[in-house]
Amino acid sequence: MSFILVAEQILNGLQFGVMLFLMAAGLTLIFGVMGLINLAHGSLYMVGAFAAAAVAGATGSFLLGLVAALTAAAVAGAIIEVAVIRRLYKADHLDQVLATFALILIFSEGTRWAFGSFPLFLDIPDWLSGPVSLPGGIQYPLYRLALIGAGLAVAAGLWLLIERTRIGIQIRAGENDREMIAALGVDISRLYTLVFALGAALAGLAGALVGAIQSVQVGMGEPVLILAFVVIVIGGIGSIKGAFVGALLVGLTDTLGGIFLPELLKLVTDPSTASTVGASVASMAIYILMSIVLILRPTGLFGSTA
Amino acid sequence: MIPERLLNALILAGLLAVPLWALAADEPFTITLATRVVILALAAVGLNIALGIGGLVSLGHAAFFGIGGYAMGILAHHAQTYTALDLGLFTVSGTKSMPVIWLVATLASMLAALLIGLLSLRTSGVYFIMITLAFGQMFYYFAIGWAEYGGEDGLSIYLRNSFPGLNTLVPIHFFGLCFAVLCLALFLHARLAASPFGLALNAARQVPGRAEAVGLDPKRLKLLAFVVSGAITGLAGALFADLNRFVSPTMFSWHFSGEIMVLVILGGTARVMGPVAGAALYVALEHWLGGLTDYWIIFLGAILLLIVLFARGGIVGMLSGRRQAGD
Amino acid sequence: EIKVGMITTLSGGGAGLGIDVRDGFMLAMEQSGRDDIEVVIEDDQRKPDIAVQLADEMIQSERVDVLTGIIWSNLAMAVIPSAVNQGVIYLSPNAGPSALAGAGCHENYFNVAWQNDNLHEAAGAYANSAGYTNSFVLAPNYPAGQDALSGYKRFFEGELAGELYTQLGQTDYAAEIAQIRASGADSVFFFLPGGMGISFLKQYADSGVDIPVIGPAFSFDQGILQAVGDAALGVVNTSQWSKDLDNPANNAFVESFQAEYGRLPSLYASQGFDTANLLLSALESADPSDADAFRAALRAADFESTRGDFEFGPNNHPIQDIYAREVIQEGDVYTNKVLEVALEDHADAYASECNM
Amino acid sequence: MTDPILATHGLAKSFGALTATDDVSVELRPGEIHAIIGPNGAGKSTLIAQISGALRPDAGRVTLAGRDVTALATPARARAGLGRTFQISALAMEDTVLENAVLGAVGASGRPWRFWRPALRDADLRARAEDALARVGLAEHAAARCADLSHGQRRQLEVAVALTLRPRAFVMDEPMAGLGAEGSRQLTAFLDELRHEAPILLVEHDMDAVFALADRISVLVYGKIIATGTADEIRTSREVREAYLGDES
Amino acid sequence: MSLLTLSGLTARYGASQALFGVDLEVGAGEVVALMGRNGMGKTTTVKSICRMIPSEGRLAFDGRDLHALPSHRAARLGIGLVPEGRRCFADLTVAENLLAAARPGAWDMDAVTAFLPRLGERRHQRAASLSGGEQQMLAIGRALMTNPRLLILDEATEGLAPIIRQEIWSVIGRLKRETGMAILLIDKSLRELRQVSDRAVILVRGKTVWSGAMDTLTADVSERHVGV
Ligand SMILES: Nc1ncnc2c1ncn2[C@@H]1O[C@H](COP(=O)(O)OP(=O)(O)OP(=O)(O)O)[C@@H](O)[C@H]1O
Ligand SMILES: Nc1ncnc2c1ncn2[C@@H]1O[C@H](COP(=O)(O)OP(=O)(O)OP(=O)(O)O)[C@@H](O)[C@H]1O
Ligand SMILES: [Mg+2]
Ligand SMILES: [Mg+2]
Repeated sequence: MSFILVAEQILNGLQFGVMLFLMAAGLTLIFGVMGLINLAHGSLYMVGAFAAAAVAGATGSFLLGLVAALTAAAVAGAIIEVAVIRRLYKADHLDQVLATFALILIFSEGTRWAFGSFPLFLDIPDWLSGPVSLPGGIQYPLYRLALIGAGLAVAAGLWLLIERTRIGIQIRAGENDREMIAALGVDISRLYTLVFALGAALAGLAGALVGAIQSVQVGMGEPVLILAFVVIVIGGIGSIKGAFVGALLVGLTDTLGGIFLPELLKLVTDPSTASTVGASVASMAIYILMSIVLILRPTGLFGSTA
Repeated sequence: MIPERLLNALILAGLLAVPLWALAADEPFTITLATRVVILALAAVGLNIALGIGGLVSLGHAAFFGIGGYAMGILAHHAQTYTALDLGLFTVSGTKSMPVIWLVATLASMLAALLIGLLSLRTSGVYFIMITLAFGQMFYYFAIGWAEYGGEDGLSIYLRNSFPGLNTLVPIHFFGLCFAVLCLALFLHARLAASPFGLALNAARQVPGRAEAVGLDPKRLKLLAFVVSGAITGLAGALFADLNRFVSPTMFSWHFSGEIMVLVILGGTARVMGPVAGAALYVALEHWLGGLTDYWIIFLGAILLLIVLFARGGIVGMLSGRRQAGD
Repeated sequence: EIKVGMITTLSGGGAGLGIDVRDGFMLAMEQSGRDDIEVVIEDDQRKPDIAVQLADEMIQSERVDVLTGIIWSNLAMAVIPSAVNQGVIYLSPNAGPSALAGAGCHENYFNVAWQNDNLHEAAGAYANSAGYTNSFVLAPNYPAGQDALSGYKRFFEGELAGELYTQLGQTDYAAEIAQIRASGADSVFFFLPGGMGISFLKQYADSGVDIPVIGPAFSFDQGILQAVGDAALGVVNTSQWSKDLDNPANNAFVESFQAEYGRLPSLYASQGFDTANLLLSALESADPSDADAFRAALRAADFESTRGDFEFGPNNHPIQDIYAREVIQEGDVYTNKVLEVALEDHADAYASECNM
Repeated sequence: MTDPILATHGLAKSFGALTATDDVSVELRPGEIHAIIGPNGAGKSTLIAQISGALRPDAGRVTLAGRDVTALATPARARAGLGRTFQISALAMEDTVLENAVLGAVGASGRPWRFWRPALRDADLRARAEDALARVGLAEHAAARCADLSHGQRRQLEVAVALTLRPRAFVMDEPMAGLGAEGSRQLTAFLDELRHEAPILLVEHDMDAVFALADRISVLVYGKIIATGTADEIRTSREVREAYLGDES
Repeated sequence: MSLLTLSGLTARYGASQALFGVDLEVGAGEVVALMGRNGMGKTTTVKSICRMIPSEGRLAFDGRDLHALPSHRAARLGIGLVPEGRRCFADLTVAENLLAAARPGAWDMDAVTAFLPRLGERRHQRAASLSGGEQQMLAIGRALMTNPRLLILDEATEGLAPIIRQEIWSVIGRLKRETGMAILLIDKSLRELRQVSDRAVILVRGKTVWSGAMDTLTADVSERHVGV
């Protein structure tokens, strides 16, 4: 196994991780701030991808598609928050689970009703397509490099927003005590709608960016949703930093596990068994990672112990 | 408002009356549907013990459901193909006898619940939800890759397993059997909830510190609840496999865990009859809405949403009006 | 009055296939002009337990004579064995798991599409004729995926540059593509149905790896080609049917389907259409109440198939030509063009294990 | 002098750089109320946590009736005879007053593994619980939901639950907190009685109560005991006035 | 004209009613003590004023009906709350706690840290790691940052060491003297209340039973209704 291949796989893992971070950041933000387990987060990812595909298809512009994805997901998020979630803040967590589960059903089938049952087309724009050569002779798709860049930029922006701005401080204060921050004159409902829309927009952005290299189809949000949950739990719920580290860990584990586990097994068994058994173990790898992390650190890597 | 006891009796009576009517009207499928309700309710009763009394929000109960299902599938498969089941140290032959299968399914899921519980109970809250989900997913992917027993295709058992004195192929017999098991489980739940153990578990959920201070060990209480819960859901899995005469990895999928949880919440968390009411409504909706339009799932979602928004405490809570703290 | 039960996937991510099968089937029903056939259609949500429940409903309540419609192998495995054992005729419009073609075959089970391995076998045969000697093969890690790779290897005579099983439902193939790039293969065979194939092809096209790709028709079908776009152009895929097959039945089918539904028919639509026509042809000469006669009439397969010649082998699975097609662009639309026959009068590998 | 029922020997606990308790040795003798006072953040609750088993000390030992319980976990210490109340009421809010008290009895019985007999129909458990409720004056509220109790009633229930354990020693963290003047007076009178049943280690900021009740007072400042003595000795200590009392009383 | 007016205010928690008719007025610049035994509805009254729970009856601030407003709008009219139990934002630093509440006005970061120097010294420390007394100061400083016209202090000295209690009382005294801010005070120490308050209102079972100037509150009345 050559150095180039290993380096390329690490890049792939990073890129996957950065994309997961976009999903996970919104989820962890919403959970941290509102204590809400939002199963419908994956639906917002799907909304973003469909909006991007529809608009890019109609206008031929990928950038307009991205804008559409952000807008559509943010608007959908705001609507969900105002129409449903807001009525459930005082309710049991479990009611929120049921409500957001119901939202998944509505969104998935609603999308299929609106866009039909076949996958949509969304492609990489010309100016970002094709491979580039990196130092060391690695051929790497430009678009994936752009994804890494976009993800890191969002991560930095989000960190600044949460840690350095007054809104961020108020959001974190709301995390600690929602009633109290309202009693101090902060419009917490608006702040929540904003946070929800922001989280949704991040999911929508991820959906659109990933949609260009994947299949834009109904149900595309669910596998990512599970992964995003794994990420925020590994990182520690509510922690943006945790989500970032968790996302990279999961991205790398998933990518490298699928490739290197079968190779490792080939050392001890015949190639065909190695590839099936290796693939089975690899599909469990992130769950194994997560249970190990939680068994050692029951509140994730950067979770508060409360 | 109907008193909860009366409501409970009505729900059970209804569940019994529908298949009896179907028998008279010669609608065997309605009996099958009722059996499905009973078995899903049984799985949810299992979860309700962990979730309702113990506050253990497990999103991995499909693991036990699947283990129960595969216990049935594997034993019956070996009996059907006249092959021996190699357990490493020794081999056993398969069986088509339900009591034996139930015993194995229950024991296997108890063992799994013990292990998963021991590891998972180090965490709490959302972390607990996710770690149980992780264990469920591990089983799921394991089953998909388990070529010996069909991998993702699963295993078909051509004939339903047997129970002494009954012809399980007759729908109403099998229904009666499942219904009896459900009644036992409901009775167990009711007794458990009122027992010293239930009281202690309930307190361990609400105020673990207090439980410790009076000499109780919350972790052990929760672990035991988790094991009992897993065992019941495992038994339901074995019955479900027998209902379908088929097992597959979907029994392990997180959708299933979610669905079991939805049944509990829909019916009313921690209420004895909640799972039954939830399962009955869910299966009925799934069945009747399906005929209306291709996009029926939108309506299913909308109805669930309306129930959460306007019926606090699930169906049983809404009808009985008895408030529970936290509703 | 004859009752047909159709259990197929009409909701969720896999609904496109079920809808096409249904639409193709119903088109043929309509064209037959028979009003004594009732078709009961139900959505299985792609869940095996729901499919089993629906089969019970169809058999116990609706008392159907014939069942059909299932798309996925795992659902087929859940439903078919018990249904055919209860005396119902099952006509498969899509899935053909090997277990039901070999030792598990049944006189009441007819496959009107293909045995699961068929298209992969044809891909192997095509790879030989195209002169490839070193293939990289990949498929998801589940029984149909394993069948696919063994099907390809059964006919491919060259070496394997690599063999990979991916995760079921995987969406990112960067890691696999990197392996392919490093493997030194001269061809790539992949079986990644549905969204997995779209993702793979888009990412492959963008990676700059230019090793030619071969796959079964599932990733190049009319329903999803538009979503793959340019990335699919020029890829050779294998199929028992193609829109441009020139025979009267097919020409009429393509035209009437487009007129009725406003879209081009897909592989699945053609299979649904053929299934219905097979059924109709059998009903012409026998009644389902006479099971032996009806089975004989089905086995005769006396209907005009959209794929030209069609007959059943001893295990009630098709013996048919399988073509190599190439993805082309016609105006705005991506579609396929037949290149050559990859395997002629091809029967499946399991027929000999079947003794009915 | 009689042997102490409860004693700590050189307990020490640090959180990172912060030493919360530093070589703390206190004794609780039969029949006495021993008050621990000290500024906020002095380490009083940390000390209680180490005695009750919620926190593991870095160094030092805890003995209960002469037995070393340092290695025991909280539930085992409770079973060994340590009854505690919490600074912030820790009660099962969804349950009734009686159920909360029965919970204590279940814990005390050491048999929470009975799943069959309803707890409220168990004569032993019930008698124990009702007795404790009667003693704190909550008998007529037995059927009330805990969530509907007033603050003061909750504090009484806290004590009742500890009573069901029939402990050998009580450890109470600010039982007067949030009680009004009248409530404090009532609780003071009650604790005065209770000391004859089992001695009480009392952490409290309410100086009226402390001076009225305590046989001995220890003053904890920055994790160290700086003084131990009778109420009068403490009241007049200059060191204590500077660190804690200020110019009050 | 009085700043805050409550009359016939009722409130309930779910099924159980907690307030049965509270009458209370606070004039500009006035310090009013709200007294009563445990569970009589003092905190509930405060929560109603701050719109944290629903209530009925007359509830007006500066002539505006508070019932029409959500919690944050009520606060913006100029009601600053130091809640029962402090409720500082535990994971935020002292400075962030203050900043989260800041509204334009004379009380800004500099003014508050000058008034409460301990907060300046602890500026970058997390609230969770403050001592109880410092947390109490922070809660007061945080309320000041909203530039209130009425400051409500609910049990601001509970659970504090006597020496720190004295410090808090002196801060309240300074606020009264130096700013002329209206203050609504709840505390169990009658002695200190008598020293700083102009008027007193006594609640029994959710109803106002007595109100008047502090110096007209006789030992007899307070013994009967408050227990001291
Ligand atoms: N888990 C912890 N991690 C870090 N520091 C802690 C922890 N628990 C307590 N401390 C610190 O230890 C010191 C002692 O705290 P403790 O709660 O024992 O004080 P206390 O004497 O009970 O105060 P009060 O009278 O205000 O209740 C404080 O400075 C506190 O911040
Ligand atoms: N969240 C709640 N749910 C139900 N009842 C409550 C709740 N909070 C308070 N109560 C009840 O409302 C009544 C008034 O309580 P409130 O807290 O206003 O009293 P208070 O005068 O502030 O007493 P304290 O001096 O103890 O703080 C009490 O009977 C109490 O039990
Ligand atoms: Mg303390
Ligand atoms: Mg109060």
